[in-house]
This record gives sequence, C-alpha cells and structure tokens, in this order.
Amino acid sequence: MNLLQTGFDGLLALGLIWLAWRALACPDLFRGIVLFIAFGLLMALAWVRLEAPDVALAEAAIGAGLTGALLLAALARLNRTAAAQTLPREAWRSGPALLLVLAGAGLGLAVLSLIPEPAGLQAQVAAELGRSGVSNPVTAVLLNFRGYDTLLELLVLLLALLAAWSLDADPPRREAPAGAVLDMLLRLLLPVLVLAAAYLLWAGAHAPGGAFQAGAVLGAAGVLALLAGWRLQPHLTGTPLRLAVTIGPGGFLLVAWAFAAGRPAAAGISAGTRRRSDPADRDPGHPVHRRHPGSAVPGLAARRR
Amino acid sequence: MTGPDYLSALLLLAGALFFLAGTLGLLRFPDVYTRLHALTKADNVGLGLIVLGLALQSGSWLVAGKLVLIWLLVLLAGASVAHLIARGARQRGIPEWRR
Amino acid sequence: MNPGNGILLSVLASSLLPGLVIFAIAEHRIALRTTLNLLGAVVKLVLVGWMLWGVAHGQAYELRLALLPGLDFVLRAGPLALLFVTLSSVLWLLTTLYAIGYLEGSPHRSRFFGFFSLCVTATVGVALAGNLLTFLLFYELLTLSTYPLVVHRATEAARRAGQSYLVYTLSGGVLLLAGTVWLYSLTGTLEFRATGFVQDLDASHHGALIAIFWLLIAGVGVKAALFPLHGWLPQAMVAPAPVSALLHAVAVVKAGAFGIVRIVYEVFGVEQAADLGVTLPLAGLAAFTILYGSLRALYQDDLKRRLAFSTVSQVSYIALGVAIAGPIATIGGLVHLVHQGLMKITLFFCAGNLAETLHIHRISEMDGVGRRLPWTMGAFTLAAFGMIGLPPVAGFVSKWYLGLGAMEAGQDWVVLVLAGSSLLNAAYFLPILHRAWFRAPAGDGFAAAGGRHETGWLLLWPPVITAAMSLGAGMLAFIPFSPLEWVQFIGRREFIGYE
Amino acid sequence: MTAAFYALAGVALVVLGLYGLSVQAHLLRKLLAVNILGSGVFLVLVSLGGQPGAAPDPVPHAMVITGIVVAVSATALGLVLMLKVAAASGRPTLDDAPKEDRCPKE
Amino acid sequence: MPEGVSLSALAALPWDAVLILLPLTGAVAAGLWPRSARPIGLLVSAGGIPILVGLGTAVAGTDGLHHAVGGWGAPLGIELRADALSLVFLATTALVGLGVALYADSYFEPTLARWFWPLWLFLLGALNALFLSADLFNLYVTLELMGLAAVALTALGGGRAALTGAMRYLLATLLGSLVYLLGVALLYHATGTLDFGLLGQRLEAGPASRTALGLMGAGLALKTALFPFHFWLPPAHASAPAPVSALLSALVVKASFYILVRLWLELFAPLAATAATGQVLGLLGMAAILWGSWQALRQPRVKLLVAYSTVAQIGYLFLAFPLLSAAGLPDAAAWRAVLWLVLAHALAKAAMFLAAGNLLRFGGHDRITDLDCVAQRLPLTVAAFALAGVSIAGLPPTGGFIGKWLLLEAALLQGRWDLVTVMLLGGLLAAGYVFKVVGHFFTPAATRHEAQRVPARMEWTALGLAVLALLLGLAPGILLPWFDSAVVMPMAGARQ
Repeated sequence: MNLLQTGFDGLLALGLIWLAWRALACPDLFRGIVLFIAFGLLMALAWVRLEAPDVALAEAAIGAGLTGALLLAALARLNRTAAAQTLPREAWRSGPALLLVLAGAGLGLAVLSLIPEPAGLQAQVAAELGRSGVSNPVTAVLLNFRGYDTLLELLVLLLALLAAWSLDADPPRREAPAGAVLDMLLRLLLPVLVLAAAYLLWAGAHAPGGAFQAGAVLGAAGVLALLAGWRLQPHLTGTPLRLAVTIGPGGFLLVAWAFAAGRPAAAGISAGTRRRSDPADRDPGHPVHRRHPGSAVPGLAARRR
Repeated sequence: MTGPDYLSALLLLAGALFFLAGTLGLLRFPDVYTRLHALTKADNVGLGLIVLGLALQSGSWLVAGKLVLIWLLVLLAGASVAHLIARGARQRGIPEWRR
Repeated sequence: MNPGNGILLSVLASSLLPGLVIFAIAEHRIALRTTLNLLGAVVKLVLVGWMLWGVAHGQAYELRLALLPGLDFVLRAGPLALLFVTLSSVLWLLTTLYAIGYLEGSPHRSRFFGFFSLCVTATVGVALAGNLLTFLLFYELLTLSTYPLVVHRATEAARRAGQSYLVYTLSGGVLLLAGTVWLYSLTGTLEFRATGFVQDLDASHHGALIAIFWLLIAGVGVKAALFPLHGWLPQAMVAPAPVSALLHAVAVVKAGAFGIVRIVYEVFGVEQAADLGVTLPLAGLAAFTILYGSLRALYQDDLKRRLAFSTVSQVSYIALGVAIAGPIATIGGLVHLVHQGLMKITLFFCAGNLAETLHIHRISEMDGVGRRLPWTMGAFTLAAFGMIGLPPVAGFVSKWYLGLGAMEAGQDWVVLVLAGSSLLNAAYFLPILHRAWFRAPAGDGFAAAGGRHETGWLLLWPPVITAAMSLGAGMLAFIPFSPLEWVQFIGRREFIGYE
Repeated sequence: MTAAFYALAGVALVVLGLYGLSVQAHLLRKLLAVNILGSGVFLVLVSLGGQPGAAPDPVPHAMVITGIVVAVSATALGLVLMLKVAAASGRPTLDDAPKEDRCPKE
Repeated sequence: MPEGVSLSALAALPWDAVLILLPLTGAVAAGLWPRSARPIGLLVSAGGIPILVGLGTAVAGTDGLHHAVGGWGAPLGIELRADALSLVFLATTALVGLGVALYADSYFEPTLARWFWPLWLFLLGALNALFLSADLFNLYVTLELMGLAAVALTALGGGRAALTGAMRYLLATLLGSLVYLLGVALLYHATGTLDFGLLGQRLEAGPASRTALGLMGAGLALKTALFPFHFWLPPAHASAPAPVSALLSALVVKASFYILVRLWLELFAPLAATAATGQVLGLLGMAAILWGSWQALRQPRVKLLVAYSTVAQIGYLFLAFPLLSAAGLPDAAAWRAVLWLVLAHALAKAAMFLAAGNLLRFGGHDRITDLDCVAQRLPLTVAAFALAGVSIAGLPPTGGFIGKWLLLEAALLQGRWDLVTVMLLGGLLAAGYVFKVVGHFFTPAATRHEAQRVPARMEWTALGLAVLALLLGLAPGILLPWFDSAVVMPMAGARQ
C-alpha cells in the first residue's frame, strides 16, 4: 500500500512545483493568481499528508483563500487604475537561474543530511501538555508555550492594517450591486460561517482548529460581505471600527500586563549569576499568557472593513 | 468485504464516473454557459453518490449527517456561483454558442 | 586637583570658554565680544607667565585624564611646551587686537572669533600635549577649527581653497593616525620622554620604525609645509589677513614644526633617529624646501603669496635645525621657531594694513607706499631685515646658531644652504623695500589723500609691537626669559647631549 | 520517505521563489514569488519534523501557522503599496524606464 | 508604586517585559485614539529611558537576566535575555528614539502625525523585543514586525520616490526574513531547540550548521544592507521623511546586525571552518566602505549622500568578523570597538539625517550645490551636521574617532594591514563627502530661494544628538567598561 502513498506524495510534490512555476511564468496575471490559489489548495493537501491538520486548515483558509482574494481584489483595482496593458513576460534569464539552482542543490544536500534523525521537541511538548490547559499539542504550543510569538503575530496583523490605512488606501467604492442571488446566499451563509468559526475556535482545544483558523473563516465572511457590496454604516466606520480592530491585540496585551506586573516577586526571573543549566530547576513562574481558549478573540474583525 | 462495502464501492465508482463526465464536459463544450451546465449538474450528483458511499463506510449517523450537510453546502455554493458566473458572462456580453 | 592640572585646564579654558560664549553672542554685541576676547587673551598670558616662572624654578605641571584603556589624555607643561605656548598666547593677544580692527563692520564676526578662540585652544593643546594621542587629538582639532576661518569669506574661491586645505591637512592627519596606531601597537606606550620612548624596541623593528618615522613626519610635515606637502599654504591666502597671520606665524605652521621637534626629540630621541639614518634625508628635504620656497617666492607678484612661499622656506629652518643632530643646531632651530613667528606675523600685519587701507594687494602697486604708511612700512622693513638675517634683528641669531651647529656637527653643506637662502631672501625682500621707499607713488592718489595717513591705531600698533619684539629678541638675546635664554634652558633640561 | 519528497519540493519552491522575485518586473508577480518562497520555507520546516511512525512535532506546525499569518499581512501591505506605486508612477513595476528589450523573442 | 518597595524589589520588577509591552500597548492605544496619539507617543518614547535605567541596575553585576516568558523553560517556551550586549543596543534605541520623537513631533502635520505615532511605537516595541529575545523564531517574528513598521513609515510621506523606495525595501526585508527563517529551520532540526543557550551547547560543525550559517548570514546581511545587498537602502532612506530615515539608518539597520553578532559570537564562531565566512564578511565590509564612500562622494543631494554614507559605515561594523584571537575565538577588543562604533554611528547618523531634514524643510530642496548661505541662516543645523560629520569621518575629538582608534588597534595587533588601510582610506573619503557638504554651507546659491521657517525644536534635537556623539568622544572612560562586558564570549574552549 505505501507504494501508492509514495507515488501520490511524489506526484503531489511535483504538482506543487509545476503549479508554482506556471503561476509565476504565465503571461496573463489573472490566470497566474488562479493557479496560485490552486497551488495553495495543493499545499493544504500536502500539509494533510505531513500529518499537520492545523496547518492544512490555516493554509486553506489563509494561504489560499484570503491571499487569493486579496490578490484578485488588488488585480481588479490595478486594472481599473493604471497599467491596463499587461507587461510582456520576462525573457528566460539563464544566469540567475543557474546560480539559484546551484544554491538549491547545496540547500537540498544540507536538508537531506538532516533527514535521517532530525531532532525535535515532541517529547517536551507531550510531557507538558497536561499543564497547558489544552489537549491539542499545536494549540498548546501556539497559545501557551510560545504565546509570546502569537502576541507579536497579532500585533503584526494590526500593524499591517494600520499601515494600509496610513497609506490612505481609498475605501472600496460601491461597484454594481452583485444581485439578489449573492445577497440571499450571504444572508444564509454568514450565520453559518460565524457559527463555524466559533466551533473551530472551541474545537482548537482538543482537535485541529484554533484561533487563527477561526479568524480566517471570519475574514472570509468579511470578504464575501465586501464582494456582495455590503458596507459598514458611516457612523460605524469611526471609533467603533477601530475598537473592533484593536480589541483582540489589546486584550492579549492587557493579559500580558496583568501577569507581568501581577506577581513580580514570583516572576520567572532567574536573576543573578546562575546561567540556566537545565529547565527543571527553575521555579514555575507566572504564566504570562495562560489563557483559557476562546477568551481573547483574535483579530476578529481585523479584516472587516 | 461485506455487503455494505460492496455497495459503497459501487457508489464511489459511480460518483467518480459522474465526475469524469463533468470534467469531459468542461473540456469539450464550446462556451462558458454549457460548461457551467456540465459542471454543476454532473459534479453535484457525483458528490452526492460519493457522500452516500462514505456515509455507509463511516458507520455513525453523526458523521453521515455531517457529510450530507457538506453535500448540501456544496450544492448551495455551486448553484449560486454558477449563477454569478453566468450573470457575469452575460454582462460582458459573451455570446451563446450557436451551431 | 593639585595645582598643576588646575592651571593647565584653565589655560585651555581661557580661550575655549570665551570661544563657546562668543558663538552664542548676537552679531551686534561688539563691546561684549571684544571684552570677552581680550579678557581671555590676558588671562591666558598671566597664566602662561605664572607657569614660566614655575617651570623656571623646577615646578612640574601635569594633568592626566583616563581616555582609552592604557592611554590617557595628558597635558604636561615642560620647558619646550612653554616655549610654543608663550609664543602663541602673546601673538594671539596681538592678532585679536588686529582682527578687531581689521574686521570692523564686516559680517559674521561672532562666528569668526568663536573659531578663532577654538583655533588657539587647539594650538595650546598641541603645545601642552603629553603624549602622541593627545597631540593627535589637538592636531586634528586644529584642522577642524581653522577650516571655517579659511572659508570665512564665503566666496566660491574661498570654498575651493578650503577644500584643498582639507585634502592636504586631513590626509596628513590620516598618515599621522596610521603612524601613531602602528607605533602604539609596537611600543604599547605613547608618552613623550626626553630621550624618546622607542629605544627599548629590538633591532627587528627597524624597518617598521623607519616607516613609522616617515609616516609621522609626513603627517606633521603637511602643516609644517615641507616640500611636497606645502601646496595648501599659498591657496589659503584667500582668507582674511588675521587668519593668514594666525595660520602662518602662530598656529598651523608652527604646530607642524613643533610636531617635527616632538617626533624627532621626544618620540624617537635624537640618537635613535640618527642610528635609523633618517635625520640626514630629513635635513636634505628641509634644505631643499628652504631653497624651493625662496625660489618660488621670487616670482610671486601678489604680496601675500610671496610671504606664503617665504614661510614655506622659513619653517624648514626649524626642521633643518632639528634634523642636524647637534645641540647648538637644535637651539638654532628652536629659537627660530619663536623668531620666525615674530617676524612673519609683522610682515602679514603690514600686508593686511596695505590691503585694508590702500587696497594694495600686488607688489607692483606698492610704489612709494613708504611715504604714505611710514610706520607700517618701517615695521615691514625691520621684519624683512630679520628674515634676511641682518645682525640687529632676531633672524640673525637663529641663523648664526644654525650655522654654528651645522659646523659643529660636521654638516658643512648646511652653511652653504643657509647662505644661499639668505641671498634669496634678500632677492625677494629688497625689491619690495626699494619700491616702497625709493619710488615716487604712482598716480595722484597720494596727493589727493593729503600726504601721510596712517591706518587706525588698532591696525598699526600690533605690527609695530611685534617688529619691536623681533628687534628686542635679536639685540637683548642675553637677558633671562628671552627666547634664546629659554631655548638654552630647554637644552639643559631636556637633552642630555648638552652640558 | 515522504519527508524527503516534501523537503526537496520545499527547496525547489525556494529556488523558484528566489528566481521569480529576482527576475520578474511586475510587482504582483514579485509578491506571488515571495509567497511561493514562503511556502517553500514552511514546507522544509515541517517536512523535516518527526519520524514517519512517531507523533508529528507540533512546534514547527505552530511556527508555520505563525509564518502564514505574517506572510498574509506582509502580502496585504505589499499589495496596498503596489497599488500606490502603480497610481504614483503609472506602472506597476519598480524600475522607472520600461526596459524595451524585455519583450520575449518568440 | 508603594514607597515601601525596597530597591531590590524595584530591581526585581520585570523591566524587560515592561520595556517591550509599554511601546506595543502605546501603539495599540495610539491606533485606537488618534487624537491622543501624540501625547502617548511622546510619553512612551520618554518613558523608555527610566525603564532602561531600571533594567541596567538589574543587569549590572550579573552576566545576564533571563526571563522565561509564560513560565515555561528554555526548550519549550521563549526566553528573554537582557545582558550588557543587548543593553548597548537598547540604550542606542532609547536615546536616538527620544531625539527623533521630539523632532518628529514638530516635523509632521496632524494628518500624518496621526499615523506616525502608532507606527513609530510599533517599531520601538519591535526593536526592544528583538534586542531582548533569546529565541531564534521569536527573532524572526520581531524582524517581521520591525520590517513592516519600517516600510510603512518609509511610505508615510507619499510621493513616488518614497513609495517605490518603500516597495523595494519591503521586498528586500521579506526576502531577508524568509532566508533567515530557512536557516532557523535547519538549525532547529539539527539541534532540536530554538534557544540561544541550548543551541550554544548542542551545535556541532556539519553540513547543516554550515548551510544554516550561510543562509542566516545572507538573510541578515541583506537586511543590514551589507555591500552587495545594499541596493535597496539609498532610495528608501533618502526618500523617506527625515525622522524616519534617521530611525532607519541609526536603528533598524543595526537590529539585523545585532542578531548576526549574537549568532556569530555565541553559536558559529567557535565552530570549525567558519573562519572562512568571517573572512568573506570582512572582505564585503571593506568593499562596502570603499564603494559606499565613493558613491557618497558622487551624490548631488544631501540625503542620498547621507544614505550612501550609511552603506559605508555599515562596512566598518563587519571588519571585526575576520579578526580572531589566538585561540581562534572572536577577538574581544575588535568587537568592543565595533559595538562602540554602533552607538557612535547611530547618534551621529541620526543627527545628520535630522539636519538634512532641516535643510530640506528650509530650502525646499537638498541639492548640495544650491544650498544658499545656510551657515548664517541655520547655524544650529550646520553645527549639528558638521559635528555629526566629524564623528562619521572618525576625526577626534568625537566618539567615531575612539571607535576607529580601537578598531585600528585591534587590527594592527593582528597585523591585518588590509583592514587598516581600508579603514584609513574610508575615514579620508568620509571626511571628503562630509566637507563637500559643509563647504557648500557657506557659499551662496546661484539663484536666491525663498526660505521656509524651520521650527527651533527641530534644530535643537539635531544638535542635541550631535553633541551626544561628541560627548561620547570626550569621556569614553566612563562607558568603555560597560562595552568590555558586552562582548559575550562563548565558554572558552567551546567544542571545535
């Protein structure tokens, strides 16, 4: 049986490379983006094969879905404003290609040298899973062990939004109304999407899912609403919108403050000259970012414009 | 291989056949409208058959219910997307194919 | 803070603080600015006098501040340092007076006097530096503070002169830096010592030491206008007269010459330099510069450019005196450092007067000037005689000792060089004097101006005083605290080769 | 064995992304190339984790999820910036003078 | 803070956490309430200094303050580390940040100031987080946060040059980060941990670690704009608004250099066969000095000149890589000099860019030949530019000279004549392009320009930073011991 699997994996790997190459190389940009979305879906499949369901969900929702939508919207607006003419496709440049292939070969050798016995942190994660408050190891790592990364990541999202606003990107004008069918579809779909997002968030504790995937689904709902021509009422686009946008990272930061300042004495500071030899002997410090799942709604409305 | 396994294998095979037909239609038909027609009709039925086959395999009503739910969602999405594409094509004034 | 570094710091502060305050003063506050300037100059003079008296009686003044690990910021007032400090503080007072008169009514005087004070601070710092690092610090500060003075006129010509000035002096600075760091990596110390601090290096470093010597000499040689590195001097003439006087007689040029003295005597030590065989080429280079400078001066019609080339040759006398490794020649060289300062500043003051009152810049226009500016031209003549080396004026003393030292050190060809250069000096000074005194003034400009009319007293007294001082240094060379006496005192204190 | 396929695919994607980023002139294609480069790096990061039999190592998974979110925010900012560049310079490319010799020969 | 709290309790406060969380919270708050963005921005920028002093007292005496975020140990959780090396960079960030914040307060009009403050606070938070982090992947996230904030700030001014510069910068910084991440992936799978301390113990020389060094080195060199990868820096730094270009040149470029120094000193230097990489970096540094200075000399505009000067000065920072002590470990004296140059260059370059901003605001252009008697009309700005220029050129009595002297000394002790000559030549060229501008300060322009008033605060902040660079040169004795302890050497005789 595993012959079939290895065959499938080989095919999938080749398919990935071929799709990526076509997405970059085809002259028509629109077709390039569609190929890129297909590439994203294949990537999701690859994650499933690598036993990473959480990543597959994230890839499908964010990598393929959201990025694809953003690219398509940008292309639409690009064609409307400036460069209607599509640039001629670049000639094949063998110089850089050769150089890069050589670099790639070197990289491949290094990667292969790691294949036999790559080291990892599975054991430690499994050991500490009980005290992390969730049973899904990826969510445990994401929201607890390396919660600080997630805090910074949320701030990256908020920063990208603020940066986009600071470039005073003009709000999407009201295109031709998309018609009754999409309206009706949306009225049906939106509650389902919000429900699905809540479920994903809750399920993240013990099964593949989690905060970012839920956020991505909500983001997709937002994109659909935009496509259907729905806009926030004017009085909502002021402070309420900014509040909705900053509630997620703000909440996360407040939790961080609460625990950072709360118990300074017992804080996990091993001040003094001791260099930490091994993790065991440090006193269990305050969990800066221990959060029971579902409390800090991620940058929920980050993409709802 | 017990009775239900045979049945689900049969259903999966039929579903796959319908997908094949849909894809053939996509490649062979001359204009966007007929292709839409082929895709939505054949693939939805194909998916229905596959869902039924899998439901038999799953062995629990809950999973079967979820699979049917997925099928309904795809039906809904497929129909409205086909409508939108057709409407978009009509607005761009793409003519129907006449022999 | 023992009394030693208290005085040293206040000597530096006496020109630094007024300078910084003057930067902040508004342009129209002339009275405040003048008082600040003169106050600073007088205070510095008093302090230097105090230290002269102290050092004469064996008092040691030293200030040490931690700068880098293993290297300190050291100021030390030895007899040699005081020679240069006295010269610069005296001439700074006179140049300040002169500048106040010269720049009457011209714009940006606050900026001028601010940098003027910074420049003197740097000069005093160069003199008092106790180790090569502190010397380098003040040496570069001197370049940076004189640059705005050179471009003070803010014309395109001034800017270009400033650029060339920087190219020369900064390249020199880089060479000096390279030599200093290399030396430090070999010896591990940079403290000036009476007989040099390089002897303890074994023979394997000879090649390196010779290279370091030429790096250091090239570094300071730029400012001392040795032959290939003198190009900036004539071009810097575009600056106002007090700046030319300050650059040529007091600050920049002398700092270079003083640097050569420090390097040969207190870094390498005369014997070590002689063993390395570098003193002879240095003497040759100095001699060549003397002749070259005088020759170029012959053909200059612009008065200030002729004086500039004369400086190029005169400063090399000091280098020559130092390069001839005899004690008497050293005295000749060192005392010329003071004498040349006095004489050259007089000449530049007079050139400034001519430019300021009669708007005469070229020698061809100087017919009959003696009758119209008798006192100025009198001072000019006196200084010119000194430069040629005629007996009563100070120039003769230093040339006499140089010749004597050369004979004593067996370098007879030096006497020929001295004689030749004296002839050349006469060749380019006497025509000026002849034209000034024995030619009828051209055109009727003179009659209309109503006979003699001297410049204001501010512009007149400084040249007269410096002329008198150069005469006094020549005739009264034997009184205590005269330049010659003090140089002999240096000889006794610092160089064991002198009984 | 499967890890090797995906690891090498990741390396290939990295090479593709680098080539696309360095050669393509159109900014949208450059952003596509950056995304593909990112996917390649993530593929290498995850595919090396864990032996086939044992449980997969969750830490690379968390890192990749964080990476994907960072990539999408960077792409969003890149797209907005591209639109502003296109609006300001009338051409969605970085170089000012359009290079005539770019048109392919065929 | 109840007054009963004794000093030791005060020192036990998690200063490093506060140093990171304060700017980030300020940024979110400034984003939420635009009207109060200005006071928040100024408050947080100023607040950084006392917090830093608190952290300094906590770190003094120890060889590093480790703070396990979330209470989880090294292999699992993320560790924050505050030691002398990170404090040097934190102090630079705080000082330059405060100066630039004061300058920007009167530089931007309200519509732009509303966005400047949150973006600047994000950048400040990202820099603090980066300097305190001891986890490779966490460094990746902080690099991204910093990169995006810097790109947004560069594009803040609008205008074609700023936007294309920002776009080029975005692509370069994304490429750099992803290549760095690939190196992190290899390291993680070679050693099974992301923490610096554990990596130091477990890393062995092998194909994986060498490739990881190559990748991370290339990625970080691209983000530090080392010579062959410097193409994106001049357009971005020259076209950005003045306070932003000061931040970019003084701080942002140094952040990726900081990571490279950490990696080199703690992880890769002791490994065998990495000396070759050190020599290559040294060569690139020398090329950067010569190429950057030469380009700077040829620039017609002040800001482009100053931007190319950054490219050149970065070359100096890479000269310490080839210098190895007898035991093959990095030479402590050389690294002390480089860290000193980081601080001196940050202060001087920030002052120079702010002064250039004043010139631009005053004359409406920054063409060097058309500067119109600026020396008389903007005396403070001219003084700031000249002082900063002297420090960049490494002339005494400024901080730049001390740094150059220490580096020359270290290079000479190892007989590296190539480094010495390039350093001296670089100093000369630097003096060349600085005084090319200073020369034109005095001369009148061909056509008279109507001048615009420059707010006094903008001139005073530029002069303030320049005077700081000068003071650095006058009293190095006080700070140097701190720089000695900053060069964190891996345990002597680490595995070869």
